[in-house]
Amino acid sequence: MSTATAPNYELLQQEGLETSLLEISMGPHHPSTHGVFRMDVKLDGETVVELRPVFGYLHRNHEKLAENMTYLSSMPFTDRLDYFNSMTNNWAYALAAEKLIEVEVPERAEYLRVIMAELTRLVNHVTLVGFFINDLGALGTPLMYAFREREKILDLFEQASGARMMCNYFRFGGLRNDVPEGWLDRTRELVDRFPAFLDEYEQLLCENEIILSRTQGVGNLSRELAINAGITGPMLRASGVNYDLRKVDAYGIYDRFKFRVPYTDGDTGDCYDRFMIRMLEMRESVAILKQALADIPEGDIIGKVSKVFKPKPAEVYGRIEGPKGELGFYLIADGTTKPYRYRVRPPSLINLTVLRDMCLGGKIADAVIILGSIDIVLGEVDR
Amino acid sequence: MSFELIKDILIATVPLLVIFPSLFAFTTWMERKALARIQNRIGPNKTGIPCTRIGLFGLGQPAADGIKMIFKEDIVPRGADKLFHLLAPILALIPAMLILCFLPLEFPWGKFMSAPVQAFLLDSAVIFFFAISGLATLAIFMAGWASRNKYSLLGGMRAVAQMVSYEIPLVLSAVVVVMMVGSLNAKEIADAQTGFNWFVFTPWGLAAFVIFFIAALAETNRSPFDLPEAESEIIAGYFTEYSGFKFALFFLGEYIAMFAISGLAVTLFLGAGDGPFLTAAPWLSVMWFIGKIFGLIAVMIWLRGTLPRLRVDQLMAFAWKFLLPLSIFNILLAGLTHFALDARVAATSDAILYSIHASHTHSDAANHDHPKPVAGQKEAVMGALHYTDKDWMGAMKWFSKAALKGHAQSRSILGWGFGIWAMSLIVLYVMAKGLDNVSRSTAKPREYLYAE
Amino acid sequence: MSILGGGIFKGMAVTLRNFVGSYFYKERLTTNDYEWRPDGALPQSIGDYPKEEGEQLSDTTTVNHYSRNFPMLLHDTGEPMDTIRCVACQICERECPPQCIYIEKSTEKIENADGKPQFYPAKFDIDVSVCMSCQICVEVCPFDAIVMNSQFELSTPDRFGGLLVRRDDLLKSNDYYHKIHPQEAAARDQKMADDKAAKVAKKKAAAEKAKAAAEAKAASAAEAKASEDKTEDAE
Amino acid sequence: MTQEITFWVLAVIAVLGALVAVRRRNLIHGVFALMIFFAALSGLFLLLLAEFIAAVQILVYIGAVGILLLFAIMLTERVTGDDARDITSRGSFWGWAAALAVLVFLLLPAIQSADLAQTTQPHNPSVKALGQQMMDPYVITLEVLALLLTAALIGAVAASQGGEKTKEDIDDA
Repeated sequence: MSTATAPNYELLQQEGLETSLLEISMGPHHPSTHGVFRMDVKLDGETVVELRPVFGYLHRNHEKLAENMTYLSSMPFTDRLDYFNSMTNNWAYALAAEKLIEVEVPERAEYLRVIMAELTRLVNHVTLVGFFINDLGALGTPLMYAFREREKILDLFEQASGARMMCNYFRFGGLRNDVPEGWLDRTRELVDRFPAFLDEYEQLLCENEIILSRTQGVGNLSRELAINAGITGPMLRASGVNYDLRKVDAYGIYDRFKFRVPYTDGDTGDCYDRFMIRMLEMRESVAILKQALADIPEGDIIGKVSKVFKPKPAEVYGRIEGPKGELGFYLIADGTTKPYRYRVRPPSLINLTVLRDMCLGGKIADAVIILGSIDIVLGEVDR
Repeated sequence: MSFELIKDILIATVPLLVIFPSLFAFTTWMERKALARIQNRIGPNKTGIPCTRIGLFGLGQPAADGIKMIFKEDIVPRGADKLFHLLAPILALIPAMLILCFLPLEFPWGKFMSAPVQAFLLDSAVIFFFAISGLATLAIFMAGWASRNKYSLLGGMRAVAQMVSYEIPLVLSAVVVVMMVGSLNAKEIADAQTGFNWFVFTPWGLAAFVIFFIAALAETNRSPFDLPEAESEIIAGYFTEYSGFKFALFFLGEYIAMFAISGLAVTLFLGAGDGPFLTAAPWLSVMWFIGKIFGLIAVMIWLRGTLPRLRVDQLMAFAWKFLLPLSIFNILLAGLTHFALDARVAATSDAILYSIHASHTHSDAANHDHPKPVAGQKEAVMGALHYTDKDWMGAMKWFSKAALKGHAQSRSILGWGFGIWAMSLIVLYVMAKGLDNVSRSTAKPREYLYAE
Repeated sequence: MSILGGGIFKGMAVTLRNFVGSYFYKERLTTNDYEWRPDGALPQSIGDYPKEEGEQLSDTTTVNHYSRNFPMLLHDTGEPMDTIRCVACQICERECPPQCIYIEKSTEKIENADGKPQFYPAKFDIDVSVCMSCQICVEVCPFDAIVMNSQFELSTPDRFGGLLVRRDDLLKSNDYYHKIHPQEAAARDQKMADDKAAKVAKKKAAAEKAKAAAEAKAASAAEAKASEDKTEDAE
Repeated sequence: MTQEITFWVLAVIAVLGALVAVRRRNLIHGVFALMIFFAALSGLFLLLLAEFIAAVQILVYIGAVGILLLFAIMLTERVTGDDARDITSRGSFWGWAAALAVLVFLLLPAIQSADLAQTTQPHNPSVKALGQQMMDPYVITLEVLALLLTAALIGAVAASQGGEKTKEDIDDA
């Protein structure tokens, strides 16, 4: 499937002039492969003729580990999947397990979950844009601005959960603890300030001629290929499919909020679209956050559920719209305290599958930014 | 005689070898500090005087960096060409240092020299400058090839292609100034711009300056043209296998080349050592010169903090499809404006001079009928005199004084001057815009759909 | 029709604004300019900067009640081993995701703070080089015996033994816990008191019920009590 | 005195560079040795106060020809030449003889006719004068040369792209 839609690139071979390809192995310790990822690239001059992604360097046996420990014990390990977005990872796993044990999540916990998830989305998108521009060759200026904003949100996470990145905050039936006093006010302040930062960010990046000409028309992903390859998240919406699990599933209490889903008309689906969709999604996240912070009630934080439980034999799939795409957890319970099967549907890995199709025929610099625009975290790709 | 010569050469060169490397150290600090502030960081602020807690805003950082570089292990990859691996950084530094000699810097210690050193007053200094600065390409190629590393080789190839391409617009934009001054001698070019007659104030000079600056960025591998060392694509390009002192030498060479090419830009377009208060303190000239160099370097740092990098095909397209036609067109425009100005303004100013001459002879011959002097005649004559001296900044000053007093010919001159000036700028802008549209695929911000 | 290079100039305006702004607005900065220690000493060693155990280095913006580093064992006021809360039930050992806890149950019972005989951990080791500070052990502990410490200066030249914390080093008093996590400790004490009261009430009720039942059927009452004990042990 | 020392130093460098360029197996080393030769030659021109020629020597021979050679060599395999066979050894004697004969033939008339007294007079043709000469009496020659070079350039572009076109034509037909 994937090779059929790849651009039909033929090496320019003129008569009497034999050229040989340059094979380079980009990674696993290359500055722009976002972790320990490797691309075996064959170059004709600077043009990518062949590209083979190699991964698995960060494989930690996540799924098999989880099958050998209780349901709760897997929760901290989900933080380590996509270590930028531990809150949403927690939520996806909690959502799956809650289907097994059928527990009511208190109202306040639902609101806090939405707040945490949208803050996570802000963290992810803002740093992704920073890294993406870094891949384009800027000296990290947007990345530094992004890190400053990320730092503020991580401070909030730390105050709420005790850890900045490995939050481990969600529990089956609610959250581990309530947020401390004054936390909501601090969050409101941050959310109120965030649009001003986004304005500045957009002014810095969105009209820059170099960024426009570097990203437009690069790494085109057609709507058909995107759907066939199972692409999800902002990448799918950039290819012109209006599909957002927050609208489709309306999991949690997302049906209570008014927000819009940005998507393209599907003509291009290039790196610029993927970049812009993320910029626009941040505005929507801010809108959701404002509503959630205005409406959040007082009350319990976790439903009645025992720490160690034996669910009835069942088969469940819990999925959420993670910042990178559809993050799903598939669990089979066999009546013991441990899951019989534990499977993660990682958006990073599945979005990465179209890398070769998008890179062939482009320049090596394009391959780097295409990889950047896919938004992968190797912790999730390799698990 | 030969002793004198050697003394002169030493007086002339040793300060250059001392001043510019120390300025390099300062520039690395400045760059780190400025980039840090652009990125809302603080930058080096603790490294000051050793063994104390006096931070001096981190001014000790370059020294600390240098010490670190010297004591680092020098790694030569197995399979590398050891000789060339060693020679490349040295070869990168030599041309950069050499071209500093062609800058018309007037150091106060010049008066200790028995005769001006020949090399500084070369008739073809500008050609020499380009010829020798081109040698840096070889060093980079050497480094890329000798490292026996594919990333180094890619970086080296990129560097060669880029520097060869950008040398053309660089030279062509300098040609305009050479054409107008009628000399390749750096000193004469500098002298032609005294009294704020900087070429950057002319429309063709402005365009040439912008082209020159952009091409200079590419020549010195600065952002957004830092493809040869693009860390997100090819690790560090030709630097990849360099460490320790060899790396420091490359670094030094790169910065000295930056100084040199900024110095040439200052010489050609920004009036060299020209500036205010020079009559009171002639030694300020060298300060102005170095200050202007630092101004240009500040802009380079600013650009580096803002812009991402171009892709290799866009880089080539930009050089060949945008800068090259624009600089050729600029040469044409410079010639045309020169003729147009000569045709009108020079003729009018000649007429002013002639009329005053005629009135004088007339009043001398027949002593009865004093013609009433036209208002502003005196100022107009001053303007015309300045104009014939090619001091058009002064001429404009006097002509506008005359025009304020209602002098018709001065008004016509001013009108023509500013008209041509503005017209040329508009033509250049339209040309550049058109070339941009032709050379670049239409990339513009897009509209997005929203689903409720 | 946009201006030639307009986007670049816009971007440059932003960076210029940030350049200037970073000198005037502290909230713009990504990093903080830390001061030298007030006593004027350069940090000589790692142990130098937190002067006391539990000293908070973070500033007011990160008031952190939930900070967690590595677990510690709690004992009530008195000699550590006399008042240890842990009964070596080994739930935390089973639940620990990275399996960094190693417990050996004692063979004989000792009296706890309330004077009730209980088992105690003969060995309780935590390998902090493996521990990932997830706090699951704290959550699953039915006796509130294990909580999170906030001490983070654990660097040691010994890679293996130095990072294996033994029972006696893990034992900290409840007062210390109150010092590092005042709110959490107060809440936990409250909960324990409530639990105890509830237990007492329950026991009382059970005893009364048993008494009533014993009058009717002595044999079945004894059986009921035995089963209750069994469930308690299992917990 | 200084001039003589400089001359001899430059001359030795030039000859050594030329020898290395010819004898070296490693092609890249050879090219760089050739460039050293060019640079020394440029120094010799400067010593003769022919600064324009010196600049052009660097600009054209090192900057352009050298880079061109490097690019050409990059396209070949076995750059280091370790396994290249020595194919010139058989005719070595005749080669030397022929080279010597050419040298004598070229140098003798020049040495015989040279008036050494005259050449010691420093004569500094200024670049300005050179430019005026080029733009006034020799302007037509210059323009014709420029036209020729442009034609050659266009021809080169056409030649490099022509093959492709004919191939397409063949494909069409």
